Amino acid sequence: MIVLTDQPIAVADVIAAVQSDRAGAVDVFIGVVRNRSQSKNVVRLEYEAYEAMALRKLRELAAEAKMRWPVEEVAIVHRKGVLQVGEVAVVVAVSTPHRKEAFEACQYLIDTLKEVVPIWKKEVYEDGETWIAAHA
Amino acid sequence: MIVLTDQPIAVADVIAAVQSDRAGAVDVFIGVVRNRSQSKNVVRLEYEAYEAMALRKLRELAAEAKMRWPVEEVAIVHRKGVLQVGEVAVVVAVSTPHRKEAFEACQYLIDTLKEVVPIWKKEVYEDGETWIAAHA
Amino acid sequence: MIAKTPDNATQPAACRVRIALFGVTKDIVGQSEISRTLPQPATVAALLDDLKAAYPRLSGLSSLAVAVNNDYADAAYCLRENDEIALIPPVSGG
Amino acid sequence: MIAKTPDNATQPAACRVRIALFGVTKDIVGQSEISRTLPQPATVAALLDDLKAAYPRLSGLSSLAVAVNNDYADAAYCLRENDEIALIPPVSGG
Repeated sequence: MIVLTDQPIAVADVIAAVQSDRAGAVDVFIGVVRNRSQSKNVVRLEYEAYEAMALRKLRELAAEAKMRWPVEEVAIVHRKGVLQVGEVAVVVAVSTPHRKEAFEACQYLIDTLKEVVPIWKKEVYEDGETWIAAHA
Repeated sequence: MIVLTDQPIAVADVIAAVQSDRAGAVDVFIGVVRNRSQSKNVVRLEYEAYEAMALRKLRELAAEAKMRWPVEEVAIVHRKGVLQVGEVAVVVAVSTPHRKEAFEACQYLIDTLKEVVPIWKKEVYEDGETWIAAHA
Repeated sequence: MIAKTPDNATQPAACRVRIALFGVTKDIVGQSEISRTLPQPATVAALLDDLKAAYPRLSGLSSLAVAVNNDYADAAYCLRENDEIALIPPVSGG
Repeated sequence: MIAKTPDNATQPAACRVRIALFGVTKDIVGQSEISRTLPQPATVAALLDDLKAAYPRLSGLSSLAVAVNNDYADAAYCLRENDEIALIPPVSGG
Protein backbone atom coordinates (compact mmCIF):
# COMPACT_ATOMS: atom_id res chain seq x y z
CA MET A 1 0.00 0.00 0.00
CA ILE A 2 1.75 3.15 -1.28
CA VAL A 3 -0.75 6.01 -1.37
CA LEU A 4 -1.00 9.81 -1.52
CA THR A 5 -4.43 10.98 -0.47
CA ASP A 6 -6.35 14.17 0.22
CA GLN A 7 -8.63 12.28 2.62
CA PRO A 8 -8.02 11.56 6.34
CA ILE A 9 -5.75 8.52 6.82
CA ALA A 10 -7.33 5.51 8.54
CA VAL A 11 -4.33 4.27 10.54
CA ALA A 12 -5.94 0.88 11.24
CA ASP A 13 -6.24 0.23 7.49
CA VAL A 14 -2.53 0.96 6.98
CA ILE A 15 -1.61 -1.44 9.78
CA ALA A 16 -3.94 -4.11 8.37
CA ALA A 17 -2.15 -3.79 5.03
CA VAL A 18 1.12 -5.14 6.49
CA GLN A 19 -0.33 -8.11 8.35
CA SER A 20 1.30 -11.46 7.64
CA ASP A 21 1.27 -14.79 9.47
CA ARG A 22 5.05 -14.88 9.17
CA ALA A 23 5.47 -11.45 10.79
CA GLY A 24 5.81 -11.35 14.56
CA ALA A 25 6.54 -7.62 14.68
CA VAL A 26 4.96 -4.51 13.23
CA ASP A 27 6.37 -1.03 13.72
CA VAL A 28 4.21 1.93 12.80
CA PHE A 29 5.30 5.56 12.59
CA ILE A 30 2.61 8.24 12.62
CA GLY A 31 3.42 11.86 11.82
CA VAL A 32 0.91 14.31 13.25
CA VAL A 33 0.42 18.05 12.65
CA ARG A 34 1.70 19.89 15.74
CA ASN A 35 0.22 23.09 17.08
CA ARG A 36 3.62 24.79 17.47
CA SER A 37 6.46 25.22 14.97
CA GLN A 38 9.17 27.81 14.51
CA SER A 39 7.90 29.25 17.85
CA LYS A 40 4.60 30.13 16.19
CA ASN A 41 1.06 28.82 16.49
CA VAL A 42 0.23 26.69 13.47
CA VAL A 43 -3.25 27.33 12.07
CA ARG A 44 -3.09 24.67 9.37
CA LEU A 45 -0.70 22.89 7.00
CA GLU A 46 -0.74 22.55 3.25
CA TYR A 47 1.09 19.64 1.61
CA GLU A 48 1.94 19.79 -2.08
CA ALA A 49 3.30 16.71 -3.87
CA TYR A 50 4.94 16.10 -7.22
CA GLU A 51 2.68 13.13 -7.32
CA ALA A 52 4.07 10.84 -10.03
CA MET A 53 7.63 11.21 -8.75
CA ALA A 54 6.61 10.99 -5.09
CA LEU A 55 4.85 7.68 -5.70
CA ARG A 56 7.82 6.39 -7.66
CA LYS A 57 10.23 7.37 -4.88
CA LEU A 58 8.02 5.83 -2.19
CA ARG A 59 7.89 2.56 -4.13
CA GLU A 60 11.69 2.64 -4.46
CA LEU A 61 12.05 3.16 -0.70
CA ALA A 62 9.76 0.22 0.03
CA ALA A 63 11.80 -1.97 -2.33
CA GLU A 64 15.06 -0.84 -0.70
CA ALA A 65 13.74 -1.68 2.76
CA LYS A 66 12.81 -5.15 1.54
CA MET A 67 16.33 -5.66 0.22
CA ARG A 68 18.07 -4.44 3.37
CA TRP A 69 15.92 -6.12 6.01
CA PRO A 70 13.76 -9.28 6.14
CA VAL A 71 10.64 -7.20 5.63
CA GLU A 72 7.35 -8.96 4.98
CA GLU A 73 5.24 -5.94 4.03
CA VAL A 74 5.57 -2.14 3.82
CA ALA A 75 2.75 0.41 3.73
CA ILE A 76 3.23 4.16 3.34
CA VAL A 77 0.34 6.63 3.18
CA HIS A 78 0.95 10.39 2.96
CA ARG A 79 -1.62 13.19 3.01
CA LYS A 80 -1.73 16.02 0.51
CA GLY A 81 -3.76 19.22 0.59
CA VAL A 82 -4.92 21.10 3.69
CA LEU A 83 -4.49 19.56 7.17
CA GLN A 84 -5.58 20.83 10.58
CA VAL A 85 -3.64 20.54 13.84
CA GLY A 86 -3.85 16.98 15.20
CA GLU A 87 -4.45 15.35 11.81
CA VAL A 88 -2.26 12.48 10.65
CA ALA A 89 0.11 13.59 7.85
CA VAL A 90 1.93 10.32 7.22
CA VAL A 91 1.82 6.68 8.32
CA VAL A 92 4.65 4.19 7.70
CA ALA A 93 4.05 0.56 8.71
CA VAL A 94 6.51 -2.32 8.40
CA SER A 95 6.08 -5.99 9.32
CA THR A 96 9.04 -8.32 9.95
CA PRO A 97 9.60 -11.69 11.62
CA HIS A 98 11.41 -10.07 14.58
CA ARG A 99 11.17 -6.66 16.19
CA LYS A 100 14.64 -5.18 15.74
CA GLU A 101 14.30 -5.13 11.95
CA ALA A 102 10.81 -3.60 12.15
CA PHE A 103 12.17 -0.59 14.06
CA GLU A 104 15.21 -0.21 11.79
CA ALA A 105 13.28 -0.47 8.54
CA CYS A 106 10.50 1.85 9.70
CA GLN A 107 12.95 4.51 10.88
CA TYR A 108 14.91 4.21 7.65
CA LEU A 109 11.74 4.69 5.63
CA ILE A 110 10.53 7.81 7.41
CA ASP A 111 14.04 9.33 7.60
CA THR A 112 14.62 8.77 3.89
CA LEU A 113 11.10 9.84 2.93
CA LYS A 114 11.82 13.19 4.56
CA GLU A 115 15.05 13.54 2.58
CA VAL A 116 14.13 12.47 -0.94
CA VAL A 117 10.39 12.28 -1.60
CA PRO A 118 9.13 15.39 -3.44
CA ILE A 119 6.49 16.56 -1.01
CA TRP A 120 6.45 20.10 0.37
CA LYS A 121 4.86 21.40 3.54
CA LYS A 122 3.63 24.95 3.95
CA GLU A 123 2.90 26.01 7.52
CA VAL A 124 0.22 28.64 7.89
CA TYR A 125 0.45 30.76 11.06
CA GLU A 126 -1.84 33.41 12.49
CA ASP A 127 0.39 36.09 10.89
CA GLY A 128 1.88 34.53 7.76
CA GLU A 129 3.00 31.33 6.12
CA THR A 130 6.21 29.61 5.06
CA TRP A 131 7.40 26.65 3.00
CA ILE A 132 9.37 24.35 5.32
CA ALA A 133 12.76 22.88 4.44
CA ALA A 134 13.48 19.60 6.22
CA HIS A 135 16.21 19.74 8.85
CA ALA A 136 18.05 17.17 6.69
CA MET B 1 -3.13 3.51 29.41
CA ILE B 2 -1.39 0.51 31.03
CA VAL B 3 -3.58 -2.57 30.66
CA LEU B 4 -3.49 -6.37 30.78
CA THR B 5 -6.52 -7.84 29.09
CA ASP B 6 -7.96 -11.20 28.04
CA GLN B 7 -9.89 -9.49 25.23
CA PRO B 8 -8.60 -8.68 21.69
CA ILE B 9 -6.58 -5.45 21.65
CA ALA B 10 -8.04 -2.58 19.63
CA VAL B 11 -4.83 -1.04 18.26
CA ALA B 12 -6.58 2.17 17.21
CA ASP B 13 -7.68 2.77 20.81
CA VAL B 14 -4.11 2.37 22.07
CA ILE B 15 -2.87 4.87 19.48
CA ALA B 16 -5.67 7.29 20.36
CA ALA B 17 -4.56 7.12 24.01
CA VAL B 18 -1.21 8.79 23.21
CA GLN B 19 -2.52 11.63 21.08
CA SER B 20 -1.39 15.10 22.06
CA ASP B 21 -1.38 18.44 20.23
CA ARG B 22 2.27 18.87 21.26
CA ALA B 23 3.30 15.50 19.78
CA GLY B 24 4.38 15.46 16.15
CA ALA B 25 5.46 11.83 16.23
CA VAL B 26 3.92 8.57 17.38
CA ASP B 27 5.71 5.24 17.22
CA VAL B 28 3.71 2.09 17.72
CA PHE B 29 5.06 -1.43 18.18
CA ILE B 30 2.69 -4.34 17.64
CA GLY B 31 3.67 -7.87 18.60
CA VAL B 32 1.72 -10.53 16.73
CA VAL B 33 1.47 -14.30 17.24
CA ARG B 34 3.49 -16.01 14.49
CA ASN B 35 2.62 -19.33 12.92
CA ARG B 36 6.17 -20.71 13.22
CA SER B 37 8.48 -20.86 16.25
CA GLN B 38 11.28 -23.23 17.26
CA SER B 39 10.83 -24.71 13.76
CA LYS B 40 7.35 -25.93 14.72
CA ASN B 41 3.84 -24.96 13.72
CA VAL B 42 2.25 -22.92 16.50
CA VAL B 43 -1.37 -23.90 17.18
CA ARG B 44 -2.00 -21.26 19.84
CA LEU B 45 -0.30 -19.28 22.62
CA GLU B 46 -1.13 -18.98 26.28
CA TYR B 47 0.07 -15.93 28.23
CA GLU B 48 0.17 -16.04 32.01
CA ALA B 49 0.88 -12.87 34.00
CA TYR B 50 1.74 -12.13 37.60
CA GLU B 51 -0.75 -9.39 37.23
CA ALA B 52 -0.15 -7.00 40.13
CA MET B 53 3.62 -7.04 39.59
CA ALA B 54 3.32 -6.88 35.80
CA LEU B 55 1.18 -3.74 36.02
CA ARG B 56 3.58 -2.21 38.52
CA LYS B 57 6.58 -2.94 36.28
CA LEU B 58 4.81 -1.58 33.19
CA ARG B 59 4.00 1.65 35.04
CA GLU B 60 7.64 1.90 36.13
CA LEU B 61 8.79 1.44 32.52
CA ALA B 62 6.44 4.17 31.32
CA ALA B 63 7.75 6.51 34.02
CA GLU B 64 11.36 5.71 33.08
CA ALA B 65 10.69 6.45 29.41
CA LYS B 66 9.22 9.82 30.39
CA MET B 67 12.35 10.63 32.38
CA ARG B 68 14.78 9.61 29.64
CA TRP B 69 13.05 11.10 26.60
CA PRO B 70 10.68 14.05 26.03
CA VAL B 71 7.72 11.69 25.93
CA GLU B 72 4.21 13.14 25.90
CA GLU B 73 2.23 9.93 26.44
CA VAL B 74 2.87 6.18 26.75
CA ALA B 75 0.34 3.38 26.30
CA ILE B 76 1.08 -0.32 26.81
CA VAL B 77 -1.54 -3.05 26.43
CA HIS B 78 -0.63 -6.73 26.79
CA ARG B 79 -2.88 -9.74 26.27
CA LYS B 80 -3.24 -12.61 28.70
CA GLY B 81 -4.90 -15.98 28.25
CA VAL B 82 -5.25 -17.92 25.00
CA LEU B 83 -4.26 -16.33 21.65
CA GLN B 84 -4.55 -17.65 18.11
CA VAL B 85 -2.02 -17.14 15.29
CA GLY B 86 -2.28 -13.61 13.89
CA GLU B 87 -3.68 -12.09 17.08
CA VAL B 88 -2.05 -9.03 18.64
CA ALA B 89 -0.19 -9.95 21.85
CA VAL B 90 1.16 -6.51 22.81
CA VAL B 91 0.93 -2.89 21.68
CA VAL B 92 3.33 -0.17 22.82
CA ALA B 93 2.61 3.40 21.68
CA VAL B 94 4.69 6.50 22.44
CA SER B 95 4.12 10.11 21.43
CA THR B 96 6.91 12.70 21.37
CA PRO B 97 7.47 16.13 19.82
CA HIS B 98 9.98 14.70 17.28
CA ARG B 99 10.37 11.30 15.69
CA LYS B 100 13.81 10.14 16.84
CA GLU B 101 12.73 10.02 20.47
CA ALA B 102 9.52 8.19 19.60
CA PHE B 103 11.48 5.33 18.04
CA GLU B 104 14.04 5.21 20.86
CA ALA B 105 11.49 5.27 23.66
CA CYS B 106 9.22 2.71 21.98
CA GLN B 107 12.08 0.31 21.36
CA TYR B 108 13.34 0.74 24.93
CA LEU B 109 9.87 -0.04 26.27
CA ILE B 110 9.33 -3.25 24.31
CA ASP B 111 12.93 -4.43 24.84
CA THR B 112 12.72 -3.85 28.59
CA LEU B 113 9.20 -5.25 28.83
CA LYS B 114 10.52 -8.51 27.42
CA GLU B 115 13.31 -8.59 30.01
CA VAL B 116 11.62 -7.62 33.26
CA VAL B 117 7.83 -7.78 33.16
CA PRO B 118 6.53 -11.01 34.75
CA ILE B 119 4.53 -12.41 31.85
CA TRP B 120 5.09 -15.92 30.53
CA LYS B 121 4.29 -17.34 27.12
CA LYS B 122 3.49 -20.98 26.49
CA GLU B 123 3.59 -22.07 22.87
CA VAL B 124 1.29 -24.94 21.99
CA TYR B 125 2.33 -26.99 18.94
CA GLU B 126 0.64 -29.84 17.17
CA ASP B 127 2.75 -32.32 19.18
CA GLY B 128 3.45 -30.64 22.51
CA GLU B 129 3.91 -27.35 24.32
CA THR B 130 6.67 -25.36 25.99
CA TRP B 131 7.14 -22.34 28.21
CA ILE B 132 9.30 -19.85 26.32
CA ALA B 133 12.30 -18.08 27.84
CA ALA B 134 13.07 -14.71 26.24
CA HIS B 135 16.27 -14.64 24.20
CA ALA B 136 17.49 -11.95 26.66
CA MET C 1 22.42 -4.38 85.73
CA ILE C 2 19.88 -5.20 83.02
CA ALA C 3 20.64 -8.25 80.93
CA LYS C 4 21.45 -7.51 77.31
CA THR C 5 18.64 -8.53 74.94
CA PRO C 6 19.78 -11.34 72.66
CA ASP C 7 19.97 -10.33 68.99
CA ASN C 8 17.20 -12.73 68.01
CA ALA C 9 14.82 -11.89 70.82
CA THR C 10 12.38 -10.00 68.58
CA GLN C 11 12.17 -12.57 65.82
CA PRO C 12 10.96 -16.17 65.96
CA ALA C 13 13.44 -18.94 65.23
CA ALA C 14 11.73 -19.78 61.90
CA CYS C 15 9.71 -17.99 59.25
CA ARG C 16 6.80 -19.49 57.32
CA VAL C 17 6.33 -17.94 53.87
CA ARG C 18 3.90 -18.56 51.03
CA ILE C 19 5.26 -18.41 47.48
CA ALA C 20 3.18 -17.85 44.32
CA LEU C 21 4.26 -19.85 41.26
CA PHE C 22 3.87 -19.04 37.57
CA GLY C 23 4.71 -20.53 34.21
CA VAL C 24 7.26 -23.30 34.24
CA THR C 25 7.79 -23.12 38.03
CA LYS C 26 4.10 -23.93 38.53
CA ASP C 27 4.52 -26.98 36.28
CA ILE C 28 7.69 -28.10 38.11
CA VAL C 29 6.20 -27.76 41.59
CA GLY C 30 2.74 -28.92 40.51
CA GLN C 31 0.93 -26.19 42.46
CA SER C 32 0.26 -22.48 41.99
CA GLU C 33 1.27 -21.68 45.57
CA ILE C 34 3.39 -23.41 48.21
CA SER C 35 4.38 -22.73 51.82
CA ARG C 36 7.91 -23.21 53.13
CA THR C 37 9.33 -22.84 56.63
CA LEU C 38 12.81 -21.28 56.68
CA PRO C 39 15.23 -20.81 59.59
CA GLN C 40 16.21 -17.21 60.35
CA PRO C 41 17.61 -15.22 58.63
CA ALA C 42 15.09 -16.14 55.93
CA THR C 43 16.89 -14.51 53.03
CA VAL C 44 15.93 -14.73 49.37
CA ALA C 45 19.09 -16.80 48.84
CA ALA C 46 18.04 -19.24 51.58
CA LEU C 47 14.57 -19.58 50.03
CA LEU C 48 16.06 -20.37 46.62
CA ASP C 49 18.41 -22.97 48.14
CA ASP C 50 15.51 -24.56 50.00
CA LEU C 51 13.31 -24.71 46.90
CA LYS C 52 16.04 -26.03 44.60
CA ALA C 53 16.73 -28.81 47.12
CA ALA C 54 13.05 -29.69 47.27
CA TYR C 55 12.44 -29.33 43.51
CA PRO C 56 15.73 -30.05 41.71
CA ARG C 57 14.33 -29.18 38.26
CA LEU C 58 14.22 -25.52 39.38
CA SER C 59 18.05 -25.58 39.14
CA GLY C 60 17.79 -26.24 35.42
CA LEU C 61 16.16 -22.87 34.64
CA SER C 62 18.35 -20.26 32.95
CA SER C 63 17.32 -17.79 35.66
CA LEU C 64 15.14 -17.81 38.75
CA ALA C 65 14.37 -14.58 40.57
CA VAL C 66 12.26 -13.84 43.63
CA ALA C 67 9.77 -11.02 43.79
CA VAL C 68 8.72 -9.56 47.13
CA ASN C 69 5.72 -7.26 47.30
CA ASN C 70 5.64 -6.88 43.50
CA ASP C 71 9.29 -6.00 42.95
CA TYR C 72 12.48 -7.98 42.36
CA ALA C 73 14.36 -8.69 45.61
CA ASP C 74 18.09 -9.33 45.86
CA ALA C 75 19.69 -12.38 47.43
CA ALA C 76 20.27 -10.76 50.84
CA TYR C 77 16.69 -9.53 51.32
CA CYS C 78 15.17 -10.93 54.54
CA LEU C 79 11.69 -12.32 54.03
CA ARG C 80 8.85 -11.81 56.52
CA GLU C 81 5.76 -13.92 57.01
CA ASN C 82 3.36 -11.38 55.51
CA ASP C 83 5.44 -10.59 52.41
CA GLU C 84 3.84 -11.31 49.02
CA ILE C 85 6.45 -13.62 47.53
CA ALA C 86 6.65 -15.07 43.99
CA LEU C 87 9.14 -17.10 42.01
CA ILE C 88 9.98 -15.48 38.66
CA PRO C 89 11.33 -17.90 36.03
CA PRO C 90 12.61 -16.45 32.72
CA VAL C 91 9.94 -14.05 31.46
CA SER C 92 8.66 -14.12 27.88
CA GLY C 93 6.08 -11.39 27.47
CA GLY C 94 5.74 -9.32 24.34
CA MET D 1 34.10 11.41 -51.03
CA ILE D 2 31.20 11.91 -48.66
CA ALA D 3 31.55 14.83 -46.28
CA LYS D 4 31.86 13.87 -42.63
CA THR D 5 28.69 14.60 -40.70
CA PRO D 6 29.31 17.34 -38.15
CA ASP D 7 28.94 16.18 -34.50
CA ASN D 8 25.88 18.33 -33.98
CA ALA D 9 24.09 17.42 -37.20
CA THR D 10 21.43 15.30 -35.46
CA GLN D 11 20.52 17.80 -32.78
CA PRO D 12 19.12 21.29 -33.17
CA ALA D 13 21.23 24.21 -32.00
CA ALA D 14 18.87 24.87 -29.06
CA CYS D 15 16.54 22.85 -26.84
CA ARG D 16 13.19 24.09 -25.55
CA VAL D 17 12.18 22.48 -22.24
CA ARG D 18 9.18 22.83 -19.95
CA ILE D 19 9.80 22.78 -16.20
CA ALA D 20 7.19 21.97 -13.54
CA LEU D 21 7.44 24.04 -10.35
CA PHE D 22 6.39 23.16 -6.81
CA GLY D 23 6.42 24.69 -3.36
CA VAL D 24 8.66 27.70 -2.89
CA THR D 25 9.94 27.60 -6.49
CA LYS D 26 6.38 28.08 -7.73
CA ASP D 27 6.06 31.11 -5.46
CA ILE D 28 9.41 32.55 -6.63
CA VAL D 29 8.69 32.12 -10.34
CA GLY D 30 5.00 32.95 -9.99
CA GLN D 31 3.85 30.07 -12.23
CA SER D 32 3.45 26.31 -11.88
CA GLU D 33 5.23 25.66 -15.18
CA ILE D 34 7.67 27.58 -17.37
CA SER D 35 9.44 27.02 -20.68
CA ARG D 36 13.10 27.82 -21.26
CA THR D 37 15.22 27.64 -24.39
CA LEU D 38 18.75 26.38 -23.71
CA PRO D 39 21.75 26.17 -26.06
CA GLN D 40 23.15 22.67 -26.60
CA PRO D 41 24.36 20.79 -24.67
CA ALA D 42 21.30 21.46 -22.49
CA THR D 43 22.62 19.97 -19.28
CA VAL D 44 20.92 20.08 -15.90
CA ALA D 45 23.71 22.41 -14.76
CA ALA D 46 23.02 24.77 -17.66
CA LEU D 47 19.30 24.79 -16.84
CA LEU D 48 19.99 25.67 -13.20
CA ASP D 49 22.37 28.47 -14.22
CA ASP D 50 19.77 29.82 -16.66
CA LEU D 51 16.98 29.75 -14.08
CA LYS D 52 19.08 31.27 -11.28
CA ALA D 53 20.01 34.13 -13.62
CA ALA D 54 16.36 34.69 -14.53
CA TYR D 55 15.03 34.23 -10.97
CA PRO D 56 17.81 35.23 -8.55
CA ARG D 57 15.82 34.20 -5.44
CA LEU D 58 16.28 30.57 -6.53
CA SER D 59 19.95 30.96 -5.53
CA GLY D 60 18.88 31.58 -1.94
CA LEU D 61 17.44 28.08 -1.47
CA SER D 62 19.47 25.64 0.65
CA SER D 63 19.23 23.11 -2.18
CA LEU D 64 17.74 22.97 -5.67
CA ALA D 65 17.63 19.70 -7.58
CA VAL D 66 16.27 18.82 -11.00
CA ALA D 67 14.12 15.77 -11.63
CA VAL D 68 13.90 14.25 -15.11
CA ASN D 69 11.20 11.69 -15.85
CA ASN D 70 10.41 11.26 -12.14
CA ASP D 71 13.93 10.71 -10.89
CA TYR D 72 16.74 12.95 -9.66
CA ALA D 73 19.17 13.87 -12.46
CA ASP D 74 22.80 14.84 -11.95
CA ALA D 75 24.40 18.04 -13.22
CA ALA D 76 25.81 16.50 -16.45
CA TYR D 77 22.52 14.98 -17.59
CA CYS D 78 21.55 16.28 -21.08
CA LEU D 79 17.93 17.35 -21.28
CA ARG D 80 15.69 16.62 -24.29
CA GLU D 81 12.57 18.46 -25.40
CA ASN D 82 10.18 15.68 -24.39
CA ASP D 83 11.66 15.06 -20.95
CA GLU D 84 9.35 15.57 -17.95
CA ILE D 85 11.39 18.09 -15.97
CA ALA D 86 10.76 19.51 -12.50
CA LEU D 87 12.61 21.74 -10.06
CA ILE D 88 12.89 20.17 -6.62
CA PRO D 89 13.45 22.67 -3.80
CA PRO D 90 14.18 21.32 -0.29
CA VAL D 91 11.54 18.70 0.43
CA SER D 92 9.56 18.62 3.69
CA GLY D 93 7.22 15.68 3.60
CA GLY D 94 6.44 13.52 6.60
